[in-house]
Amino acid sequence: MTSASLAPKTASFAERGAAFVVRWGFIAVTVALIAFFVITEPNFRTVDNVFGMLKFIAPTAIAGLGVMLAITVGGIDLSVGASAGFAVSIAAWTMVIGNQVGGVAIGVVLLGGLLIGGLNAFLIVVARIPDLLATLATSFVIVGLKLLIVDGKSISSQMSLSDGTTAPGKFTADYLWLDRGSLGPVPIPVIIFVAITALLWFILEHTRWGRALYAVGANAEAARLAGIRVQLYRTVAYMGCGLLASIAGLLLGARIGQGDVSAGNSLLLDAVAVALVGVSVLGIGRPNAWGTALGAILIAVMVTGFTMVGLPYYAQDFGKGIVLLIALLFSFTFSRRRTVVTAGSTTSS
Amino acid sequence: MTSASLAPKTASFAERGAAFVVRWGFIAVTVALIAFFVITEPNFRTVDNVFGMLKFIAPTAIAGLGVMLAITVGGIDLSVGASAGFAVSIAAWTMVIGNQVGGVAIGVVLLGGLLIGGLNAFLIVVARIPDLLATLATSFVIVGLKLLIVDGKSISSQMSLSDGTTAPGKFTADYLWLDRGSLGPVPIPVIIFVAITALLWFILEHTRWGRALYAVGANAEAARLAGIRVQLYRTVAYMGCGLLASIAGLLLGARIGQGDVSAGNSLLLDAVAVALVGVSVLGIGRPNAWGTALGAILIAVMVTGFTMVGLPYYAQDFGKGIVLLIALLFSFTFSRRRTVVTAGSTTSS
Amino acid sequence: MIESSIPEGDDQATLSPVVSLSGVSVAYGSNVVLTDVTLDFFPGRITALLGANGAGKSTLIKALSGANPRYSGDIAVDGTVLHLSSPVLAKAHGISTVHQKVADGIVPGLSIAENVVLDDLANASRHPLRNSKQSLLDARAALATLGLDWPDSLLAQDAARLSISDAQLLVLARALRGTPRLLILDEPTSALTAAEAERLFTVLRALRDTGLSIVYVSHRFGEIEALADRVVVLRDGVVQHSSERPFAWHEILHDMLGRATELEQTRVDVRRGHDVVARVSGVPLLAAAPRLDLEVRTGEVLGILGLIGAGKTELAELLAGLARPASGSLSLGGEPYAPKRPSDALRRGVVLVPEDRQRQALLPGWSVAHNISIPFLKLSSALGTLRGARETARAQQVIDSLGVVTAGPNASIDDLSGGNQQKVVVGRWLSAGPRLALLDEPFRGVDISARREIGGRLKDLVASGDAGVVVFSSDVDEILEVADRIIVLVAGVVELDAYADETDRASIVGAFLGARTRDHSAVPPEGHPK
Amino acid sequence: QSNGTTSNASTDAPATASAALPAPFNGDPVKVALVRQSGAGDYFEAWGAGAAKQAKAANIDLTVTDARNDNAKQASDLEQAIASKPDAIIVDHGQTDTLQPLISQAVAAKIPVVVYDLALTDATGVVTTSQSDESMASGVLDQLIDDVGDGAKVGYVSATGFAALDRRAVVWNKYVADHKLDVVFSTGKVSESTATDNIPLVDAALKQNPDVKAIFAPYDEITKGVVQAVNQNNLGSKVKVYGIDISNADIEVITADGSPWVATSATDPSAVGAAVVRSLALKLAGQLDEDDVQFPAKTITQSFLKDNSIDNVTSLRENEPSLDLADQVTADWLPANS
Ligand SMILES: Nc1ncnc2c1ncn2[C@@H]1O[C@H](COP(=O)(O)OP(=O)(O)OP(=O)(O)O)[C@@H](O)[C@H]1O
Ligand SMILES: Nc1ncnc2c1ncn2[C@@H]1O[C@H](COP(=O)(O)OP(=O)(O)OP(=O)(O)O)[C@@H](O)[C@H]1O
Ligand SMILES: [Mg+2]
Ligand SMILES: [Mg+2]
Repeated sequence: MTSASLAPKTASFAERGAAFVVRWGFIAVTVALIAFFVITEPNFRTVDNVFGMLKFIAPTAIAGLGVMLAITVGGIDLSVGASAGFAVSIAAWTMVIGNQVGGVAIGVVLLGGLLIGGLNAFLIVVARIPDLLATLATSFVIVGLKLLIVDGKSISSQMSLSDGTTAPGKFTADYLWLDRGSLGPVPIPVIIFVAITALLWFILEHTRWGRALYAVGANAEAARLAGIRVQLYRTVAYMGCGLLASIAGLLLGARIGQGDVSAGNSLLLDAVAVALVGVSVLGIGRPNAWGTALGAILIAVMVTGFTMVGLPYYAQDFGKGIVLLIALLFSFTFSRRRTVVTAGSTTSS
Repeated sequence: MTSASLAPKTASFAERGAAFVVRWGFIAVTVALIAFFVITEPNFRTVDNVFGMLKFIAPTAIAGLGVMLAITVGGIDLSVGASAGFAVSIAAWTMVIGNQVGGVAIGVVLLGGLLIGGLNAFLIVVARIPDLLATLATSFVIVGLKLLIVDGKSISSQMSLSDGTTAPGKFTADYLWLDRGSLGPVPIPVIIFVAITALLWFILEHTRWGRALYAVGANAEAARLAGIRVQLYRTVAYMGCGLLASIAGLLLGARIGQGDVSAGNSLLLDAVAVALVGVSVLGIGRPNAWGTALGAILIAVMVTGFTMVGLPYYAQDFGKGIVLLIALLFSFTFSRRRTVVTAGSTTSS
Repeated sequence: MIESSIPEGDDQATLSPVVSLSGVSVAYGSNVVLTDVTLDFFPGRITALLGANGAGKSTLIKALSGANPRYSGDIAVDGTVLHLSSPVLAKAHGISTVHQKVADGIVPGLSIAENVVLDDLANASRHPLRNSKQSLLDARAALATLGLDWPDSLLAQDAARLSISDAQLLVLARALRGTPRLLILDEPTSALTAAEAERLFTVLRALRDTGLSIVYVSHRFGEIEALADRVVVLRDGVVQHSSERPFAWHEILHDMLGRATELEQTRVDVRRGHDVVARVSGVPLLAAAPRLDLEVRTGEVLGILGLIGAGKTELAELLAGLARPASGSLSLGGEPYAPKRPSDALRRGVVLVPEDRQRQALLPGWSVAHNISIPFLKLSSALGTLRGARETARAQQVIDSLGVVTAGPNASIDDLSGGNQQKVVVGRWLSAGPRLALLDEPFRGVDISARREIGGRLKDLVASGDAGVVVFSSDVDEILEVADRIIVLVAGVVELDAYADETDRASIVGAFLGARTRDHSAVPPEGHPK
Repeated sequence: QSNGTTSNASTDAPATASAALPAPFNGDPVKVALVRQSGAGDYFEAWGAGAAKQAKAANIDLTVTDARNDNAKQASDLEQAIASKPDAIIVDHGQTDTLQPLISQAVAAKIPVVVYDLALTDATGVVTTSQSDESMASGVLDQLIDDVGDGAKVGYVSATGFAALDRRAVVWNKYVADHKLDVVFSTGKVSESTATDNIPLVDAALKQNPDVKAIFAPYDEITKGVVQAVNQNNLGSKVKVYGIDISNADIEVITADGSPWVATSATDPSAVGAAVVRSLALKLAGQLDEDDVQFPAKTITQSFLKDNSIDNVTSLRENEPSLDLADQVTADWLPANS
């Protein structure tokens, strides 16, 4: 006997309409914006511009995917900006002062990202500090550490060191290829961005590890009782986040071509926004990779399109906020059901 | 028929020790730091310096108290930085361009703060957009709006306007008194800070309205069934937060003495940190006014002390992070029970 | 201590226990809630674990299932002592558990099918790639063991949408997957109706006959009489009693509560109400249901009985201002009554004990006193300022009148056992002397003496004169015990409305199942053992 | 050409050009991408306004991107600008290593490039313009030495990692060494709210060293914070503050009663922005003689402002016409217009 209550009912017209709006509203806003810019701005519709936008947003999107991982296990990571900045300085330090090739720098940076993720995981999982607080504190520590390492200076080739000599190394071509290279017409950052999105989508949606991550985020106690190694999955998620943030940093570093101390500073808010928007896009109601990518693309479209239209940066902020709000209205206000993902809490666990 | 076995037993030594650490650990860290600076830095212990520190941290603390209000009803507000900045520009605009006296400017600013809080409340309570997202979007909109109003410029007296005339007004003395005035030896911002803290403490701890706010944050559904007007309380909390952010902005504006466009930008992270730290301080495990104030004071002590010791700003970030971590370790890691406060979610409600 | 491990038949004497506990103790902080428990669980036997609220049943189960590794003493599986440090480990040794809190078993956001096969996510031997077709098949197979045939379109829905009873069925189905050797069920029927419970029993008996050892916790003695081979009684964390069939219920009750209690109370005091306190006129309860008319009178306890989905909660919520009638009207004390929200209802003296205490009533992390005072903040304050003494006094009164087992008004609500939390919730709502008290499944997880205490309070309330009380339940025995007047609700329609002494169990059950006569297996078990 | 460019600064009148526009300005608007890296603050705002105004007067369609302290974004912006094939590109501030490869790429694509305040390692084919940080810093520092003498106790408030500040720091270190200045504290930061965030730092430093004689804060946003901190400690009469850059808001602070800010070194940012655009225009018209243009800075003292009752940038320009750059990089068809 099925409890009659749960027999699926045929949805009313209004209900289906609402579901449609929830599912496609955000996409519709994005498409409408794109259409507008395509019509008004001839330069917008060039292939170059499309790849340019995707390339520009790749680091934000990748860091956003990291935040998404943390949200998946019911947490959040406010240290992605700091981690990306750290990656930039460390890559520069390794190549310019350590005089190593790009491959070594990449290895060091990725290792650093894993370590930062591990530190976050330790603080959250073992020391039971709530994610918001732990990652906030880590981000202060990492930024401070980075600046201590480089004495607050941007590292560039030919810089004079404190012992009076000139830095021996430089950003090597293999490293810079991360930004400047391309496969056919497709720039490397775009390939990395799409590949990571697809990979994460596959893992989250199509493997049991992905499901387990979701389960940990949605009900950690149920997951624990079902035998899922909750602590392990949370650790993996934060380390994954650290890794992705450092990849974002690698791309930023290759683009900037020097160990800019301010790199990564502006990444955090956008990365978090993108991951949160990802939750609401497509009516899925839980963190997901393509949603996050779409959120990033919307930002890129707005920044580029608004610039072409000639809006000053502050009008862009305004426009960004308004478009974000409209998209959110579509996703939430017309949604019949509640989404159930919690991102970030002061709950120690 | 209460079974005798459940009569409260004397807690074990270890248990009492842990409870003690949780309750006083954070305070101990603060006191230890203060003691260190008092001993090493003669100038640290002057009355002037004490008031100087409190005065400097007052805007951050007040914005933090606003965030605390949002956390109390189970949400968060990421727009406090933007609101404070908005307040600075609007106050300047009213006095310098609108040629009004400070009293009018204060009124306009407070009204603006309430409106922003009302907008947040509308988006969260009525349009059901999750708090993190809604307030993020609002903050983009407000920053953009502010810059549009002032054309991206800082407003100062005697500035030339676009019609070729010179701005008629200036920051009036009554407004500047907000920063420069004092009652006896106590600067006005310190009085406002302490008064607001005490008021919020009293409301939250000792009135039924405060209890209801906490209930909304602890279990909104249960609160609603207990006859609490959940929507109303959430609205009030966000409006209160907007009001406090605008008060923080008033103080910032009076301190700078101009409509500095960049004011408020760096307030957000500190305000959020302070409010979150407030949850953990004193082992209370829920947002509270004195805890928030204490968190703010710890930041002030660190910034001032570290500067006196001669640390460059980047080493200060590092120190800030480390001290924060230590304090958090004391509050959470040794705590027997979970704190249950949720700050911000992607859950629409 | 009573020797507890003598198997009944000779053939079983040679069997060795699947799991044996010796000297197991558990303490929360310095509060020892389980003392030196020694027990054996034999294959092919159903052990009923009884005990008053807070006796330590769930605590024992948490230790047995690996959910709480902080126990002392030895737990041996097949004679080998091991430390059950995690649920995975327990499961690997064939210990499968359904915990008391259903919410701890459901992952919202995953589909119902995925929730049924949740354990597979942790199963390293499974292929890492998801196979949703296989999951669906597995889920269907698992649900089929309970006779549930939920359509695929339902299985694809978000599990968050399941009602508490469906969710309970889901976790049961999950626990029965694979081949457990010890199956532990902590109050599995408290959210089920009799029909579903009976189907569960059929399954359990079949499983027992295959040699499975089962531990069963319940506050319903009828079920235990129908099911158990052995009864173990815990009191204050100590094993007080262990006996085989036939059960000496007087002794069991005595050992459970520490005093003599009658199992069955004969109703001699069925009251007749006088004035109509609330009236429902022409209100459809469910979308397709006809309009309903109904009166609640002062001076009598009205029991509304119905299966899951009958519209009980809808009715309670209408009266409490949580929902608004689609058509028709309500009146209270002769005046029109159209509450917009719970606060309106509360102001008019209408209170609701909701069906899901965790989600709808409790404020986690708060003290007992603060949990109790929350609807009455105005009464606990002067000029808006809270008076702690008033709150404590009210809480103490609730604790005393319902016998809540707790360290005191300042104890955290989280530290109370499930039944005691329920008592706090009921006590909260009755403490203000309501005009109309609505209690939706108020006896969920409540032990027999607490049930009597709550029932007694309800009778006191109506005896005082001008208050009306409505109890909503899907359990015939609960209703028979507490209600003066009984209404049977089926799919939003009143099938029977009679005073308790003018009808009998058989006609109630008949009306109860009126709409489902084809479902013969759904006859609830006899209420009380003889 | 000094026919009142200052007075029409505030009107929207078209360029008072006395000659017809030469090619390529005589047809469709010339498309120019302005790729900026500006921090928050009035300097950048005024610079941009000046550039926009001059561009309009010269029939230039200016597309502006602003990376706002995000160097990676500036790289993207420049990349996208090159991809959009404009008639010319102006790059305003930025990091050498970041932009050099992209600028070379633009040059290779035959897009004329003008850079402002950006040091290039390979400036072939690029017009470089700058307001000389060295001359700005040494201007105020000369004043500082005049006022307090060698060996005085001084404080330094600045940050590292920002190109212009690093260049000013080089000059500062030289003066410290040459004049045996006693640097008793050295603090400061650049943040999203630079002015506000420096107040507590300087406040603490002053509590520690109330006997300091002068403070050098080579960035006006920082200088404002320093002034507040000095006032807050009632040291206005004892400590002198030296800054760099000027804006309406700065003038208000400098001329306030008892202000410790005694000297600043400045160009008029809007005049500079306009002059950079003019450099580009002349280059495109083939009339630019020199590929390295420097805009001189003036040291402005508090007493100069007070004596002349100057209370905003407009009146400053009237009193100090050289700030207008009215005779720099101009032509008959291209008068200064900021
Ligand atoms: N959120 C919901 N979504 C879909 N159906 C719902 C929802 N809430 C209630 N229902 C359905 O509405 C009908 C009436 O439910 P109601 O809770 O009133 O029944 P009930 O008799 O109280 O049953 P129960 O014993 O489960 O409390 C049921 O079929 C129920 O499943
Ligand atoms: N996390 C905890 N911290 C402190 N005390 C606890 C905790 N959990 C349970 N207790 C206490 O342990 C005792 C036993 O609780 P338990 O949940 O085992 O009771 P139970 O027999 O299952 O009762 P019920 O029939 O009400 O479910 C109770 O007194 C309860 O207050
Ligand atoms: Mg229990
Ligand atoms: Mg119900």
